[in-house]
Amino acid sequence: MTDENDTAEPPARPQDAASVIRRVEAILLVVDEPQSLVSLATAVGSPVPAVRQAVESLVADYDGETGGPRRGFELREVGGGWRLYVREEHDDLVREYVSGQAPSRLSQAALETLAVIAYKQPITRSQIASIRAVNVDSVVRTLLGRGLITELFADPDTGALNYGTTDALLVNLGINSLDELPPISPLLDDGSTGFDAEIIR
Amino acid sequence: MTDENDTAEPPARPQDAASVIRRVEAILLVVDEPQSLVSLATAVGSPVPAVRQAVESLVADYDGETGGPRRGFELREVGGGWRLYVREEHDDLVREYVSGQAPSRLSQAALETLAVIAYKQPITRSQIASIRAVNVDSVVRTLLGRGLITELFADPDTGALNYGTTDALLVNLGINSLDELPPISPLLDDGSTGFDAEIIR
Amino acid sequence: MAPSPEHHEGTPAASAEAPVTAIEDVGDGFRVSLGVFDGPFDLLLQLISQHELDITEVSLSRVTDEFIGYLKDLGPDELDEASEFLVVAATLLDMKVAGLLPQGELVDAEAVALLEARDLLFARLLQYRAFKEVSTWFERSLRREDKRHTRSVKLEDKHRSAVPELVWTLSADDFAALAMMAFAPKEIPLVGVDHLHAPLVSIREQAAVVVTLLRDAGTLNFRDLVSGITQTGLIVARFLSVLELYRHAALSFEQLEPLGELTLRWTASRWSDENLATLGADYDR
Repeated sequence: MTDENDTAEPPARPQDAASVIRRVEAILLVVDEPQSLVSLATAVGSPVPAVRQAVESLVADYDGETGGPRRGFELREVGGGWRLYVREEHDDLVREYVSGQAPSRLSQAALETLAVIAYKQPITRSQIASIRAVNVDSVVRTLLGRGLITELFADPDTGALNYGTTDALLVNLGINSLDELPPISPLLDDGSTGFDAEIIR
Repeated sequence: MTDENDTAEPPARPQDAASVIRRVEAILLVVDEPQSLVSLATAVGSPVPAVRQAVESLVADYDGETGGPRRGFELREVGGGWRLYVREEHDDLVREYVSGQAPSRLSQAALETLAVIAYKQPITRSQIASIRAVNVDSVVRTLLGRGLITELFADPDTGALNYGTTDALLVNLGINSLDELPPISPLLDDGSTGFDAEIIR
Repeated sequence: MAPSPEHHEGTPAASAEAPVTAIEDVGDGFRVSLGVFDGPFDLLLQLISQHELDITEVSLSRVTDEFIGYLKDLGPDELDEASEFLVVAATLLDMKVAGLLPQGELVDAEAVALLEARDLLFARLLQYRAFKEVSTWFERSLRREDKRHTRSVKLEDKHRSAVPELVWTLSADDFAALAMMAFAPKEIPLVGVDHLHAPLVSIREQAAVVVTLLRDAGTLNFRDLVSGITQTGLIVARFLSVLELYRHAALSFEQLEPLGELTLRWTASRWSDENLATLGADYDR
């Protein structure tokens, strides 16, 4: 992500909608991570609103909503950025062909710890442990190793590390931001007297 | 690449032109290397003539000859196979993007991961991750892109890819073979409980 | 969109208002059988959380006994389920303790404190259940997304040349030093609290001392075992390590009168120092 402009002036790009769309497509074809609108805009040399429009029209176009055929791939927004995906209905086909390794599943303990971190971040290990009432060190290590959580900062008083979730988690969940996590307060509604409800989203 | 058919019958696929095209697009989106018509036909479960027709109509479609927009990418036949390429007119855009992405020095994380691979090869990504205690996916991609490591073979049981270092690393280090890597085992003796010491050269 | 607990999946009565009559259909997990209640553990928790069952009416010691019996029968494959129960068990035990404390008169500070404590326990229980239930959403989403394929292909050669040439400055020795750093066991960093407390004493280390001394001598008084030690923490750790070793059936002890001489005897027929590695793990937190 080249946020700073180089001193060298980038070449002027045509700014009509069709050209912007083509350039966005070109970049999407070579990237290997979701690209935010800002980084797409930087890459194609167009203002963010134009790029947003280009992305929106590509999404509709690939979905067959603009008169053309529905494509075998789609443009999805995950983890705060845009990326080309095989359309879900063809995933089996692709898996047979590329014979990927089966990803190893997370244990129940890891899933629950992940849920705690996702909803209560930033959170320290001892805070997680007090909710889970078990030692969570090895589970936290697993989640770190998978890149699903990350160390955020050390508590200024105690020095304890605070953990939070990563964009990779969002990508792995297929969502675009933490706001898309299901609300869990309804689960707490009954009889949650004395509960610190506002901490829970 | 699953060239041989399994004994299990593959699921029947719809054979209308639009479905074949979508499946071909799905496969083309994920492949690195140009695909022959025969291997595309195997992948999508359709006869070669139908796949040839699908490819031809995709070429025309991406070129904007069927009423839709001209795309930022094209489908080209190279070395007897078909692959998606960024349209040539956007090459400078891609080049700028790529050069802006890759710094000329490896990060500390990349260097340490490289060291782990050098001393413990063949090694899978998850094994690296468990030593480094962080997610190493993007770092491994960087090292692969730099040609410093390479995929050696897939684990027969799990299908996980094993990585090893290349001659390019030896050249950079100014040594002739991996045997000339300085030994590091004696220094691991203290506190290396449970460590697989004999694997370390 | 609250995900319903797995136990209720696929049954028509999947809502929180599941009638108690439906309990026969749900759950193949741990069941409890009490005077006032007979059904799966999950439902019990649900009823308690809705205050439909007063916790004091439920014989907690009986739940605990049945629970331990259930855990014993769990195979290694079901460890996850067991660990899931640990939180619940801990909470129940807390409740039991709260329930056993003398209740005193109707309105006094202690009773109020007790009620507050019980509410806190409910809150903890509910919070735990909420995270447990939402974790099924995480699992579903992760599994669904695992199947998705995205474009991730190598750069074409002509573009790869645009990647700036690698600047390499490390010698082979630098590289080896880096490797050592990478291989050094990574402890999740801990904060030093030495300035706040007496230095931490490792029960494991003290156990190693006890094993060495006792295995040589065969029989020792605890007094001998701690002779010359002035640091209280060390003595406590050494005593705890004796208890831990007793748990491992590595030693027996004899004390003829209260506060009298404590005689330790090494009794382990098979003892490997590997046992030390896990010893005292309860105290690790």
